[in-house]
Amino acid sequence: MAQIFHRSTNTFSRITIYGAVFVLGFLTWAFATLDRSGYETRQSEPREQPVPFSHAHHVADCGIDCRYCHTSVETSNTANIPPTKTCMNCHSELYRTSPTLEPVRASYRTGESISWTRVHDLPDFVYFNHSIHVNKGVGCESCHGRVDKMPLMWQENSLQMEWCLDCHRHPEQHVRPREAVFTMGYQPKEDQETLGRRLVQEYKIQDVRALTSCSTCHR
Amino acid sequence: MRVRSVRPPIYGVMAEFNNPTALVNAAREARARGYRRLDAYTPFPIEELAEVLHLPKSKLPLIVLIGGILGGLTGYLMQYYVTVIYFPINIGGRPLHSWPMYIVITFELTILFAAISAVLGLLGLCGLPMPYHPVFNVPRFARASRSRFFLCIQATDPLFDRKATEDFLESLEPREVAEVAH
Amino acid sequence: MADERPLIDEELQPEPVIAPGYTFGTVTDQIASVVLTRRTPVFWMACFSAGFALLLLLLWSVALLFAKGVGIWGIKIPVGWGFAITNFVWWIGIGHAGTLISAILLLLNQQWRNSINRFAEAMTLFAVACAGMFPLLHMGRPWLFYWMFPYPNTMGVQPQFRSPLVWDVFAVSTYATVSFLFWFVGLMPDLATLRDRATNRWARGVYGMLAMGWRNSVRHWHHYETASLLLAGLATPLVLSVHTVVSFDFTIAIVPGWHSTFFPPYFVAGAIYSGFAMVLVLAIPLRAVYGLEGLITEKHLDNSAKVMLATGLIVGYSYMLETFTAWYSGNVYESAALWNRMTGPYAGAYWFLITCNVVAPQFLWFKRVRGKPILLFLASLVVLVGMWLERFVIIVTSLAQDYLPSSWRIFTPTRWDWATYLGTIGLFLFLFFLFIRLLPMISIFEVRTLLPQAKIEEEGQA
Amino acid sequence: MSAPKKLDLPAVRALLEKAHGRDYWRSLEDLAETDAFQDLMHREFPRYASEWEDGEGRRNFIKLMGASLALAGLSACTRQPTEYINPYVRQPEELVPGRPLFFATAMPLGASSTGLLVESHEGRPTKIEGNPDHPSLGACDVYAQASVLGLYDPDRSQALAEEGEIRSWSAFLETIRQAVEAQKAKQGAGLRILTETVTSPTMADQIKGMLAAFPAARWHQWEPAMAHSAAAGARLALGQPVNTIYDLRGADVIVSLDADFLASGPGSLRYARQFASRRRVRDSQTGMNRLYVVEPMPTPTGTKADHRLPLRAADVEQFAWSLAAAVGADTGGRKGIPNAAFDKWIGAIARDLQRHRGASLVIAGEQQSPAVHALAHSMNALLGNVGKTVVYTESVEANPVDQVASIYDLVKDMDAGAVDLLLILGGNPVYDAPVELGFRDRLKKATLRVHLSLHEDETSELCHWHLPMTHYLETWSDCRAHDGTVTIMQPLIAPLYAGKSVHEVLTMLTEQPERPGYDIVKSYWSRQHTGADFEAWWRKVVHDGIMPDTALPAKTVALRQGWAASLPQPASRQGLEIIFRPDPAVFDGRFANNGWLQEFPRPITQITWDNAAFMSPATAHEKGVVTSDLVELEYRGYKMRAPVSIQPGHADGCVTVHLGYGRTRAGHVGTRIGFNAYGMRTSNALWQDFGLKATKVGSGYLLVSIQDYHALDTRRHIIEKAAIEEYRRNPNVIQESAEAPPRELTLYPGFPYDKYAWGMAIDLTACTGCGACVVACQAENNIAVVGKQEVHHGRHMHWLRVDSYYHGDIENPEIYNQPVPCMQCENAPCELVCPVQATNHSSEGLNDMIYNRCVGTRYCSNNCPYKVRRFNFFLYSDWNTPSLKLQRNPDVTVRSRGVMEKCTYCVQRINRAKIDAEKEDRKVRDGEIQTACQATCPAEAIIFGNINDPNSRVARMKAEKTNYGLLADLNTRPRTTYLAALRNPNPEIEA
Repeated sequence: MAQIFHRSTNTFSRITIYGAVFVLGFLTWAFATLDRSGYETRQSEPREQPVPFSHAHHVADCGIDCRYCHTSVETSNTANIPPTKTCMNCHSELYRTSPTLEPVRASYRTGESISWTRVHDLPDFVYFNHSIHVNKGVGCESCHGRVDKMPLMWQENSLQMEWCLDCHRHPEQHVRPREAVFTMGYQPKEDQETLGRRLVQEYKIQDVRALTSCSTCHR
Repeated sequence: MRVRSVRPPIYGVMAEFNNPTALVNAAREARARGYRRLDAYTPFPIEELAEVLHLPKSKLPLIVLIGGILGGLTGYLMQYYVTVIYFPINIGGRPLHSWPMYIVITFELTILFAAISAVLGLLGLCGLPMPYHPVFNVPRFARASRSRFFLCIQATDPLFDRKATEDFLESLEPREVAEVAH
Repeated sequence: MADERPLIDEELQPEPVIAPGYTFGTVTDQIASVVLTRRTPVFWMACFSAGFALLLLLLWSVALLFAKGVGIWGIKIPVGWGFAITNFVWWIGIGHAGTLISAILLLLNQQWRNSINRFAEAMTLFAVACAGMFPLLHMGRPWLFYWMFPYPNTMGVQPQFRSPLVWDVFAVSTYATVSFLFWFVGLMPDLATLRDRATNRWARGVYGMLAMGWRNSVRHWHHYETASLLLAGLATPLVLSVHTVVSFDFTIAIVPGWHSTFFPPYFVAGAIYSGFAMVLVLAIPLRAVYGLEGLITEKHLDNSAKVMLATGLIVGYSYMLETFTAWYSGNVYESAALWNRMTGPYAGAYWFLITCNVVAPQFLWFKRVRGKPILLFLASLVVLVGMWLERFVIIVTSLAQDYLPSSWRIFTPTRWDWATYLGTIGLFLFLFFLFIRLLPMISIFEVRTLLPQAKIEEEGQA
Repeated sequence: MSAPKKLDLPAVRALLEKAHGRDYWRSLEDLAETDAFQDLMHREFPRYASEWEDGEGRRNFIKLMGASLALAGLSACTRQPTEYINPYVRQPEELVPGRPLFFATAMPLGASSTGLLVESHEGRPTKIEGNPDHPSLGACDVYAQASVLGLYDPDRSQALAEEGEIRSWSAFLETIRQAVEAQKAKQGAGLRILTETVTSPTMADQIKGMLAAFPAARWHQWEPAMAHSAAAGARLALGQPVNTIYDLRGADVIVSLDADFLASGPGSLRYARQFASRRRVRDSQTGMNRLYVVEPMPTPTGTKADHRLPLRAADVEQFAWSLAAAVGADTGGRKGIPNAAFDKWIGAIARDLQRHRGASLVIAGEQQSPAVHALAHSMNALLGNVGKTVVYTESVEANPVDQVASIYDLVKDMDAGAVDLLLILGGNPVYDAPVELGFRDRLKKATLRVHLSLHEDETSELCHWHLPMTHYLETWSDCRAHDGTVTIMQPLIAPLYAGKSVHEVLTMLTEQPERPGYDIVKSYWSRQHTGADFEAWWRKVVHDGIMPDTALPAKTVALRQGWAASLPQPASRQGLEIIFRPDPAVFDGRFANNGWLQEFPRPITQITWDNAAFMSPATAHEKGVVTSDLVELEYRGYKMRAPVSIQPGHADGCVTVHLGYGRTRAGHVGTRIGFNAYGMRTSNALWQDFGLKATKVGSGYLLVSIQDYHALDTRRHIIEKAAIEEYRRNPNVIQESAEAPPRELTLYPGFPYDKYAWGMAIDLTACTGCGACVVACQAENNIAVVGKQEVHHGRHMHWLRVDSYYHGDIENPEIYNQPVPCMQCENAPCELVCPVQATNHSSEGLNDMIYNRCVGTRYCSNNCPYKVRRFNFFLYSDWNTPSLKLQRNPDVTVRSRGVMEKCTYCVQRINRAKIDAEKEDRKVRDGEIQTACQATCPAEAIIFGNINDPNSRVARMKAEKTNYGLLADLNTRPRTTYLAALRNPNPEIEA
């Protein structure tokens, strides 16, 4: 009988078989990475806004407190996107002619609300409550990042479940004194571990079993 | 074995026999004559040949055992890690580490890993896949997978001598003797 | 494996398993010709196209299922599982015979298996393929099936390893993989044969690749024998475990009529029962059409029939036991469940299955019946129906009437339940006849070993 | 099968005789094993095998669901599309985004109203709660609970139309002004106003104003399901149409003469609570009131009776005569027709009443004849109950008239062509007016017809102008409670469509300029409450939802001597008796297009999406019919086809039909379902009459009830019950019979629930089975409506159901109601089998269900012994209709297709309360969290709370000796437990 295959097929066929193992491994890795990629989460992707509102300017330069606009952050589940009225409190005086602010003035005139692009968007089946986090010493910065360094707002963290769980499992690594909740670029005075443990006691933060119960966030 | 500096001109010489008995006897003869680099090709397994050619015991069982143990450990540890460490959740009031519940998957993974390592082991030990092999150059070799029985003395054998070996094989009254090109 | 006892048929060894007059050559030619040279018979065409038609039905109903939801089936609260799981259990069960023949009989050194194990294993693969679809199809959101597997995900949540459904996932996928590997390893030498005998160069190429350069070297055979023994050794506990695990789907639950400890042996026996029935249903026409009576002899049919009889008796015994424990336990719910089963809405189905599974096989006591392929064929069909009904009755009657009578309701299948079920039969036929056409349906090299010529005359020793 | 086996009564009785272990049963079909039953049972591959595929089925389904193939479902792991946020331009001060606000208002219904606190999310009313300060005591009935869906009903008429052509309000104003001008000349002689019963002072004032301007004009009132004969009865016995109010707190013995005072009619919410408060048996207090009920059709009140006697409606009157005579009340020496059924009772009941002078009460049913009401008055008078358990006041109605006469006059005038301008303000007379008046045809003789209504209905069809009316949640108005207390109704939302309120329409008729409803109502009250503090007073009244001291003052009335003499002897009693009753769900038909109410399983019968001809087993046997047969009802020459439903405990010789069905123009949900009983209802027999013929004309009608027919074995621990005497003798009687395994009987360490441990206790003695909880749950938790076919397939979605069981003989069984929410088992069987951890236990012992994790294997439901889990077999939730989206509770996920769902103890409420508590650094107070079902329960039968706190109400209830777990013997350790059903039978009768 004559040969059917060329010599090279030997090497080739071995590679295909034993290579399969590595291919599978690679695919798993690729999937896991893609799932966490910025493309998937839209992490650190500045969003276009009808008005190029700069947190950097308002927070860092003007030093306006978060709560001036996000009024209900301490009382409600939503932090509240400020009504046009809030903008006009200042901008009826400042930059009253600036063309970039025209949409705001228009909205105030017509009563048509400004349609902001949503930056932090949790799935509809996740029930996040700002007030309880803020009251238990979770800083704005912990989730939203250095807002005072963001000309246009972007999503700092992945907002994926494992990211939420990380803090719900180890609150002591993230909590800060209540008075520091709204400060940007906060540095713990002492070692975070010890401070964290103390605050968890002090603020009566629920135990991990409660924090990681499904109905804490899903209903 | 002695390392041979020059690659022999041919792979070896091959004799074709009609029935298993003839082949077995021929193989025995060849061993007796001192040939060591022998291989026999038969359309079905013949245990006697293994004895005659003094093949070492297969290492496959060991490989499978290791594979099985690995599988078992993977199975149990995975479950333990997930239910006790990774995300401990109260399921119907059962303990986090409810080992009786883990038996099934542990068992299944043991079998799975063992079986896979058995097959890969088999291929490895047989040096497969090897679609190209010199013996296929012998035209009549196709019958090895049908009804004929072949004995091949490889050129790498210290006693190998193209002429002498062929004569020797002829002396075993085969149907035919052929040279096996590389 | 107490139930395998009748298999070991002492006087089987001396007398030849296959008809006299065969040589290595003729055996090889006859089997290989089915694939390589002989013209495709009308029978094949018919069965294949029938299978294909039903396969299309399957695709249609599955498309509708995905588009609209499981509501197109008759399932409801409280009967959350209907045909889907019934079919799942049924198909898995059928699969078992293949592994049993190839693995357990190999370990038990039953040579007669050699000429039926190949297509029995193929049957296993395709049955498992059909079975494997249902756990996926029956899900409300099948596009999330991968949540049943542990994998690195961003939710930080993994499968719930206490759930029998997850056990199923592992058991069935393991079973499928191992059966495939076992089957393929068994094929390698025969693929080599086809490679060497094929004339068409494409055929040679494909078979050659699949054969991986197998060259019947004594060294190959040496490892090969060990490998197949090891695989058989692994497959044996596996096959027993698979249906045990399937039965856990029911025994772990608290539903009266499900929650009992003897389900595992009961299910395994049932599986082998239906499996051998399927083997006969396939073997009897095939040997006739391809003239393989010489290779698949009366002996094979007879032995398979005996296995059916044995397992059939075990199954019958299980029915008795089920009833007994329900009564003896004095448990209100259990006894009520059994009573409902026998006299309630599904009494018809129940008594029909009893007839199929317990009464019908009794004819197999008679050699005359076992000797008549056509009778065996019919008996096997009856058993297949019976075993399907058994699963249906176990699943549906138990759910329809469980604890709170206020929620009792009767399951009524829709046309789509039927379509999906028939569809999988189509898939099975489709795959099986593809196999018949493309691969040797009988293990050539193992049959060779059965020939008298294969014996080595010891005269050479002197 | 053998020859068709009909319901053979003797056989059934025999069956019951020798029935051990099955002295509880679900239905007669089951007991008798009739063909209908057998057929149903044996139909493994039945005729409606593929209902949903069938055209009709599909249409219904799509109509309700909008079949959408949203495969994406609740899967999180896909890239989120960009969303936008539109904040307020000027944000209202009191509004904090994300926190609901509650506004007080009231829902008027007939001559009463229910006080409400309506939950509003960013201006969308989403959920109705009761107003505790209101006479309705903070409870709600199914109508109030479902009314929020009525607001968002996409079928509400959205534009004003003239002959079907869309018009503007100004166009209408023009027309109407001309018409009114034309009337000026003849003093309004051609002007007619037809309203429903009016309790609104403002509206009454407006109409009176009109009448002043047009002395010759007429104001007619018609409402089909009013207590027409109560007024007549009062006139008869007391000489004036007074309003009767009961106080059950002081009543030890109550006799209900076909009165469903616990579940329907004015004040029923208050009465239910008062009644329950006298029945709550605790270790401390084991006193119980006693209730006798005589009624034809079992009602929730009937299920609570200690002694219930099924009597034909006419026999109830005879019973009343005999009882009155036995008590010694003034009956003009008249006695009831002797009747073996009740004669043996009369003496005992009479003695029981006399033993409790001043602490007893006789209640006459709204639908009973004037004579019965009169007799009740005279008995109460004699027993000295007046002023104690009975209080008389002026009528709550602004203008109490004999509505039958009123509508009769209108029809007469229309027929005579005397009506130039007819304003129909609300109501649907074409559909529900007495049939013999031929309203439909005579209406056409009115020259200009204007109809103001929520829906474009049967009446609108025949009117020139249809005006869309505002829903009461969109309206400024006022109304009175059953005791006269006024509530200012404030709108929760601006009118969704171009609707106007009655008040606004009425002003259009006058010269006055158009004014918003707010001004109209406020200006009226500013005239009533003069004084500087008006603004403050007004703000308080609106805020509180009640106007202080507006309850009508008690009125002393004297029994007319010899009132009985004038009464005629009963007329012929030939043939069957036909009994008309308002439907428990769609009432008089006005709620026909409300999906929640249509799918609401009627108390006791458990029927949904239909009305039926209810009859007793004996009557059915005599007529040779079984449930789901079709009979032709013939009465006074009117014919009607109706499906039969055999109702155990129904009186023999009579047929009960429910009004409100057979609508021809109700909307997508309510059109053409059931049969229209108004088609046989005549003005001189509004509620019951003899002379009915019923003949079988068919069978196999698809009558859907959510409970299928099955027998129940008492060895199963489902309903634990005892007579109060037994309990007094041995308080442990309940717990001895329920075989709960001891806690320590386990190998597992078990999980600690140290902080909170939520639990629920349901008092079966208090529960009337009214079902308000079912609808409340549906509203709170965004539960989908699935439609008749799907309910028939066993796919209804109610998280909470009220099972009903019968006990005893079929003529007059005891009936038990059992609300079944999720038991939140500590050893939850469902969790163990879920392959993806979609259901598991929270640290506070909740059996969480995570919809977005569920893959839909339905294994959990299979393994749930209580079958409280519900599955989305299709995409049931309506993801398309915009108006329905507005109704949704934003705190609860809207479930998609292929997902399991179930009761969560309203975890959204738990979390809100917990977060608030944590922010204030305290623990959640007892009663701070009320589940939706608990909040609405009139009888306070459902109590939820933290069982770790020994002083919580729920913990104390669970400590009671009557506390038991459903199927506790399975060791599922349910967190929801029940207090056994206790009764207080009269030993005299028992003996």
